[in-house]
Amino acid sequence: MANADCIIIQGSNMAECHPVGFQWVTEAKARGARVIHVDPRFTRTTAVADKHVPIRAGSDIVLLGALINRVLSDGLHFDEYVRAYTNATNLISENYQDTEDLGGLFSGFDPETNSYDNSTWSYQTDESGAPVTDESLQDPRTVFQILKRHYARYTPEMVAENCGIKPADFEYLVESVTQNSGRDRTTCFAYAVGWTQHSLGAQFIRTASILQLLLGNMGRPGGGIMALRGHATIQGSTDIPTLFNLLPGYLPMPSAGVHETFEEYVQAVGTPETHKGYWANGRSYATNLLKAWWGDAATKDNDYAYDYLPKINGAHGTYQTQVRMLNDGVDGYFLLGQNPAVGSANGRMQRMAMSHLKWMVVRDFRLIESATWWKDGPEIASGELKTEDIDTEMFFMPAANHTEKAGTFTQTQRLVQWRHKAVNPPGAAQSELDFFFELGKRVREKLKDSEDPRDRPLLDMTWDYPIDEEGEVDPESVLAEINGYHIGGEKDGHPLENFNQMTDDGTTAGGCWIYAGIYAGGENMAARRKPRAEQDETAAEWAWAWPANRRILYNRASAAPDGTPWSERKKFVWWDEETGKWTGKDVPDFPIDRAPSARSDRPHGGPANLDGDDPFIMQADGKGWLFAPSGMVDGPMPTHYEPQESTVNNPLYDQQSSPTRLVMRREDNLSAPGAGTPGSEVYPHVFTTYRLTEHHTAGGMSRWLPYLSELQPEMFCEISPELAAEVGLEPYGWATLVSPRAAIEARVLVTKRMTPLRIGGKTIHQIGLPYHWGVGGDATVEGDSANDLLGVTMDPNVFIQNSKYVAGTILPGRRPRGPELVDFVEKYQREAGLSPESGNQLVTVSDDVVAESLAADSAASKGGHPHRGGDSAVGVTPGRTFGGEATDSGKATDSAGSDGSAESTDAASVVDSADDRTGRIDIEPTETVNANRADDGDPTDGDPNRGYIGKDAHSTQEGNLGEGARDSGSRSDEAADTNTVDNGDNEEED
Amino acid sequence: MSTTTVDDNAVADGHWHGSAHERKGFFTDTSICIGCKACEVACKEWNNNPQDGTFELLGSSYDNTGSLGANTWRHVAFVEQDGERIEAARESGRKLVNLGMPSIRPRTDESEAKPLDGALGAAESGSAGAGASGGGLPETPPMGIDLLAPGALEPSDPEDIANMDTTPPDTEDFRWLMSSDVCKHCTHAGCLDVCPTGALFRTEFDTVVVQNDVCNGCGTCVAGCPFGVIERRDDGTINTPTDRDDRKAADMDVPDKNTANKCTLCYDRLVDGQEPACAQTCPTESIKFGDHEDMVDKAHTRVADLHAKGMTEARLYGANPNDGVGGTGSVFLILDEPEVYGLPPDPRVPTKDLPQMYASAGMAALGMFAAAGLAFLGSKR
Amino acid sequence: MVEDVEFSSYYGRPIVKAPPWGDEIAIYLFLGGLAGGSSLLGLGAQFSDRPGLRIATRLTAITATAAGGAALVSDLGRPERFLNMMRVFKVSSPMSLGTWILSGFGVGSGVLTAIEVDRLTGQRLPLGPLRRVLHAMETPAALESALFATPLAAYTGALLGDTAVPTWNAAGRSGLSFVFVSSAAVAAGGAAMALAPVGETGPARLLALAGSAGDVIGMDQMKKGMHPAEVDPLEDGEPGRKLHRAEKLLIAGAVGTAAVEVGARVFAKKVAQGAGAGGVGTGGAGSSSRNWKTRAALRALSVVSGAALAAASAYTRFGVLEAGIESTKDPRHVVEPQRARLEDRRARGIVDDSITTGT
Amino acid sequence: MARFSPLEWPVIRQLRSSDASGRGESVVSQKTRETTSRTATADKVVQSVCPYCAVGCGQKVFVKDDKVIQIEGDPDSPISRGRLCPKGAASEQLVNANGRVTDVLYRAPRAKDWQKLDLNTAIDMVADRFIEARRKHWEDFDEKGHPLRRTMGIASLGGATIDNEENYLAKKLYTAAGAIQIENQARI
Repeated sequence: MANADCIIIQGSNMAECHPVGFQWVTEAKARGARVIHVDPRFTRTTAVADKHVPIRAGSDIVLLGALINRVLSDGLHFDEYVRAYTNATNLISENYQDTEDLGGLFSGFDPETNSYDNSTWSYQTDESGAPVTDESLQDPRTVFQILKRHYARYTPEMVAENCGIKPADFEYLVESVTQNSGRDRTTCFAYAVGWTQHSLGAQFIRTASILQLLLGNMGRPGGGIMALRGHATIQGSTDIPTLFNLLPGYLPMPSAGVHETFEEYVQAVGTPETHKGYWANGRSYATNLLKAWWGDAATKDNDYAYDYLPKINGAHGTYQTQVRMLNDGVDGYFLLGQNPAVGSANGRMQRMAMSHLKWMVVRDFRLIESATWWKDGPEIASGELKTEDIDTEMFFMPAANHTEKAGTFTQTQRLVQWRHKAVNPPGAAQSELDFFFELGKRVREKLKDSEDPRDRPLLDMTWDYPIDEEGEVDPESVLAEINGYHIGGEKDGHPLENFNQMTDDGTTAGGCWIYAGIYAGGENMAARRKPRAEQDETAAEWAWAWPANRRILYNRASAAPDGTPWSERKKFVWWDEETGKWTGKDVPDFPIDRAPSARSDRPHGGPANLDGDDPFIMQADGKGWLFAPSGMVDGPMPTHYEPQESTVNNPLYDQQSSPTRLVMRREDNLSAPGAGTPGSEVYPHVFTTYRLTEHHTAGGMSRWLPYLSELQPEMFCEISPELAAEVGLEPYGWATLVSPRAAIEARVLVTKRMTPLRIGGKTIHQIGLPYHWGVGGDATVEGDSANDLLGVTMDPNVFIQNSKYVAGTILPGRRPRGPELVDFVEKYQREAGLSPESGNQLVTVSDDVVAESLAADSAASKGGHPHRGGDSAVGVTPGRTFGGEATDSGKATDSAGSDGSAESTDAASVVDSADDRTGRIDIEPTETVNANRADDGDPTDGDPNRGYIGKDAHSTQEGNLGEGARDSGSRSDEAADTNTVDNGDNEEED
Repeated sequence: MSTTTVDDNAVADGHWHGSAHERKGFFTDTSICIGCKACEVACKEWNNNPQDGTFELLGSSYDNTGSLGANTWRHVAFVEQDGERIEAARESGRKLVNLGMPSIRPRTDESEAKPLDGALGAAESGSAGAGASGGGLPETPPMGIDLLAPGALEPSDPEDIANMDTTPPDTEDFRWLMSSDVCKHCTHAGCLDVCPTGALFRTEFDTVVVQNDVCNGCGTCVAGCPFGVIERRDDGTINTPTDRDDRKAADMDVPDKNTANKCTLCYDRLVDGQEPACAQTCPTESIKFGDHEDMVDKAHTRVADLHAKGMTEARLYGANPNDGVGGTGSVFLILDEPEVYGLPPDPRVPTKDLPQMYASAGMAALGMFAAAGLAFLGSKR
Repeated sequence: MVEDVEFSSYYGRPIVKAPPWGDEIAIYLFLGGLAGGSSLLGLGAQFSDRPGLRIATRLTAITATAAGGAALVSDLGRPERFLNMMRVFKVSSPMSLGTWILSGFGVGSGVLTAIEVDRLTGQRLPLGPLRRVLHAMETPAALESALFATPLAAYTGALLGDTAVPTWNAAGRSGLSFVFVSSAAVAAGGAAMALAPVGETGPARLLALAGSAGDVIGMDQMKKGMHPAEVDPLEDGEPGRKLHRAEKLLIAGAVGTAAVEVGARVFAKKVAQGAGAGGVGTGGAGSSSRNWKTRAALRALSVVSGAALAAASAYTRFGVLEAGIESTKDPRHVVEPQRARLEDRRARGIVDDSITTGT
Repeated sequence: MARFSPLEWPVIRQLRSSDASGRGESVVSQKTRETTSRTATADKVVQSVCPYCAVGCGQKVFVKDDKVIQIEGDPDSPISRGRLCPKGAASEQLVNANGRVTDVLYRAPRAKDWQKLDLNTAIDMVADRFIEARRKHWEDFDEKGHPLRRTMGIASLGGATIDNEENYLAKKLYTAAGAIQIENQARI
């Protein structure tokens, strides 16, 4: 990042949320880079940027699309790069229809399920299954031409109209990114939850990646797209996930009816017959996990105890679980260092759900709001709940902090760092490790005489971790299990060196294959701390990065197709003729001896068949994807839809909002009616939530600390002077903010940092709300929680809620107290005439259009495309993954809810598959695993290099190239030198 | 270029013989400050300073600690400005550039140091420099340019600067200034001069530090500081009274109560060869720490860079050894007039006037004596 | 002419801080002056053989010294460490010098007090052979304490002046010491008038009158030397009210003093005439009663005038102290004078001494 | 302070040294002379990682008498180069500030307040409830007869400061128990 010539920070408040990471931006700026901040608010990031471009929340695709349009129409793209390294030349199926043709729908939309069948989005292939290309780029079915048409209406005028960005500012952006891209220069994008917390989150990132590919900024120093995540080991908690749809190492949770048998499961994960690259060893990874968990009980004969794994059948995400709780379908709830009463959307729903539980365990340092909601929560104050009526049993268990336990965090760049233990936890405090170990021990003890086959998995589980002199579980022993070890033979018990040593015959076990090697040779690699001064910039001997300690991704693209650097200035990795090897400032992320001119006659077959100019090595075709034939559930190209509660009409399409977004129709999750609908004027303003430097998420680790609390002591809202004048708000006085769900109060910061925007002929006021405060009795500072205002509507790809665009209104003074507060909120709801249906109409185009879209789909299917949800079970392909069954199972999940309408059930199924994709992001790549950047932001991941592009490879391979020869033998190659096949761009330190 | 160390150890008040240390100081470059306040926290955390205030918004943008004081030794100011003010700042900066370099006049203070060197020594000559008499001033070349100074060869005519081929920074209509303030560790330190107990002393690093085991809390130093930095740690500075019952002060231990407190430039870290906590933590290196001379050099280079980019609003604060406090150990690059950040525009160490005040007090005393004498003589009985 | 400075500040917050000095310090300023002046009167009284005046002033001096010292100590953040004031001798610190002055003064004053007490108690102090030594020290002690007396009265001007508090600093540069010694003279004269017989307090009255004149003139001159923004706190608000009250009391007291002085002189002349005409004791009952009444009236007027003067002095000290503290609250008092002097220097071609530099 | 010695009286030291003005070394107290940083006298330093955001800044944790006495940036880290943001800089307070709860607290159904509970008892109670909830909401098959082998009675939401090892163990236990409603911060 420090090498960039231009940095566009959009959807991120980097300086505030990642101050230490921002040092690289400061450095780039000192070297002369231009820094532009595109954001609804003027933030501390903006303060040190060269330029602020205020934008209406949720309109990012219009802006980025307009940049794409300008680049394409003026021929400003990096032609050589685009031709060589992207799929611009590929022809797309004749059946494909664009949103431009269908009023906002792509072809393949099924109104029954509100999801797409993506078979019409695929490549045209010749008889051999190889994709058809047009090197001239002139064929109207080329990706290049489709892209051009798709974005043709994304004009500067549209940007002014919909984003509220002045034409001059747009021109400045165009100039900045185009002049700072090319052979000599690179531009970098940085984003965070500002993009992901939208119902279009994943597509925002896609749009940027298309732009970056067109400009040739991928895989090159100072280029790329950087995801900024918010939590210490958010990466780790998807790698070794506590997520409903994943097992460690991005192995999917098996789905009922889809992965009935181990064989079916393994097929879905990957076999040499269906995959190239490391996923071909899916059987090994799965076997190793099962062996690691069930040890001797996992045998070849019982399919390594595959049956022990529970099966999912739909979405079991936190918001679905919430609904289940509200319907008394859940008894117990563990909160581990998490404060959903404040930190989750629609906080009231969260707290009400807790009141339906039988028991709850809160493990934290302090009495967070999620631990005290039953005695001093907002619903107690409003009289909606009474302490003496709440049956929930509460356990507060003090947790050990990061100095009181050893273990690893995986930071945003997949770097796994070991923390040494400094002191013992005080009092009854203990680590999660000890707690879960002890809990498991007791549960097993209590069940030890059970004959019930249901209890076998618990009793057969390997649970014999060594205890140290303090009576604590040795975390290194767990790390060793994660790493994996040999079973039997002379190496019995020895740690695996890497995941290539994993076998599928039960002679090795390993808990998370991508972490294999972290304990190689019995050394805790994550604990390595060679000072940076004693090693080069890559700092390969500082901790350990998965996979196989690779740190830099995709850098083959930093050289021209012929292997020479694009320019002296941006020299990074290049082909050395003399030695016949790739070399450079970094470990080449490519088969080390694959000459630039090398060509394979096969479209598949592993890295051995990569062409010498296929830099995006985890893509099936080695190309960067401008058009995504699969992988995204809501369209092959990003297209602009208005946010859920937008008060603005979609200027591009009749289809107002994303037809595939996930809505939750409930009385306690009402939505504003939407643009143009009566009642929408009741909630005219836009709330957008964010974080401050001084606090950490829901405040559990900051609002109890005097040093941080004094810096930002009170909940506030940021409003423009214009809005203050209009509503009559006093600077630093009080305001009440009302959304369709709740009303909160906040102090008023009237500031020119907030800019009213002229959108569609009317003025849109955006109101900024930090979300760190909560109501409770224990924190050093408390205040109303912004998240209470939010409704739950989700991105269909990754299931992240939209918190960056909330409709609401503001008035002077403090909010009512007690029961009056409920009446107050309801008064507004009545005035707006809200019902669970409000704003939740998914399809807003005519039936004819829908029919046409659906017809395209069937035509395509008739056309005999082999691919339809190719590896369905894992859910790489969207929409139809679970087909009708999913709908059913979704009902099983949700129908308990009184308002578990068909729509939301369907949505859930989509979510599910999308979610699987989330995990799949990382399973796709053929050669190696690319980073999943799931984070509070976006499980789909951020860096398109790793995320999008990577994740699609798999299904493409199957769907479009899948019939090609599959040479499992080529695997030996890949296995030989892990360093040669690395993934993706990323010299950003952040 | 820096003339602050011309005299072997008369750099500042107080002497350390055989001190092996260079003068240490900060250069705080506010143009790259992101207002994260890590410096405030790291400082408090290291020095175990109590939180102050009442956990209420102070009504000053994102600044809720208000100012430097007994507990807050690093303070980040937040200033929101509109286009008009930006233009004014740019203009005033432009004027400042045209005043030329400060280091032309031969140094008059230290080179003529009296037995009571330092502030008092400087006082005699300094008071002349302050223009009280206007007559016997040392020659001051008008609009001089020091060719050795960075930026000296840059055009100094405002027109020329305006016409320089630079890309003017954008963000014309609004800006948000952030600046981390700290004790200036003055060359002539008012607090140090007036301290009656010797609790304040000049360290071997030429910084100014309070010895909390000596200080008896007389408070004179508080009045002696032209920058409003040092303060006595009293109830009022720890828990300001509040009338809102939802705000309560934190339960914290309060060390060194009722004594004067201020930035020590992490004296206890310096003695062990460590960097001050604020400088170490600063994510963007807005706070730089090092030998004072280097810091001043860096500051000059940086301001020249910014001017070359058309940011004429950039200026240095405290880098002039001829100023009223003999230059400060903590040098700042700021983007507007000092008072915008709560800094005095023309601070003078009060001791500079002390000889004159003593003289006047002496005359007054004699007068009183004479008056008393005359009273007796005139009142025969 | 200094151009009108557009004033900007950081949310109107103070730039310099007021010292944590309460009323104790104002009291000390007053008592220090009172002690110093009284000591001078005591010295004169000793040499001019005015025992009543001598005793009154000496006891006043020691009382004021002790009370002043106590006030000073009680205002410390850590009073138990008051002895640390004697750790160093710092010329640059008026507070340090003041401590040594006060101590030096206290020594002489203490000895003199002991002598007076011994006398008043009819030499009943258990001193033994030391009594002779003690009494032999009367003159040296009186001289010693007188030597510190005027510095004691005067240094407080430098004490307040040697600060960054705008009004004090400007005042200190413009003759605050003159105001303070005048005020000390007023206080000491007033106190003596109130405590000693009218017949012996002629010098006190003259000193008080001189002090009053000095106070008025000095204050006026001082303000003229200050920037308007530095003067304001002396005239506005509570400190301004106190100073106005001080002025009124001062004038009233001075008039009264003048009246007493005139009355005393007339009365003395009359008594002298009466004595010359009818000899001692022949004034008759009527005359003697009238004399007594006159004497009582003079005495009463003397006490009232003296008290007014002392109060005037106290109000002056409170007023000046509080005006300074007030001047720190609004940054205007800091910025405007500083801007003005900076611009003034620049206008005169001195451009090399600004803390803000363009390069 | 050491015993008073006349020669140590700063006034005398002023005269004896060249620091006649009493503003330098002559006024230094014994305590000041002995100044040292608390990090220099720490019993041990361990290398750690900041628990707040995902940048992964290196921290050095200084320990004395089994208590954390200072946490600061680790200059050796290639990621953070010794810097910390305000939250990272406050982590010593996160560890040591008053108000941290170190007892297990229990609130019975309908109770108005917490009561203290012994850790051992608490884990045992949780284990009982875990087993019960698991049984009560167990699902063997879906409506089409596909095996589910899971329980819907238990849900979990984890933060993203849970170590990989901890997540691993938690996921292992939950999965073996058939609990699937397991989520974390990554999706919030």
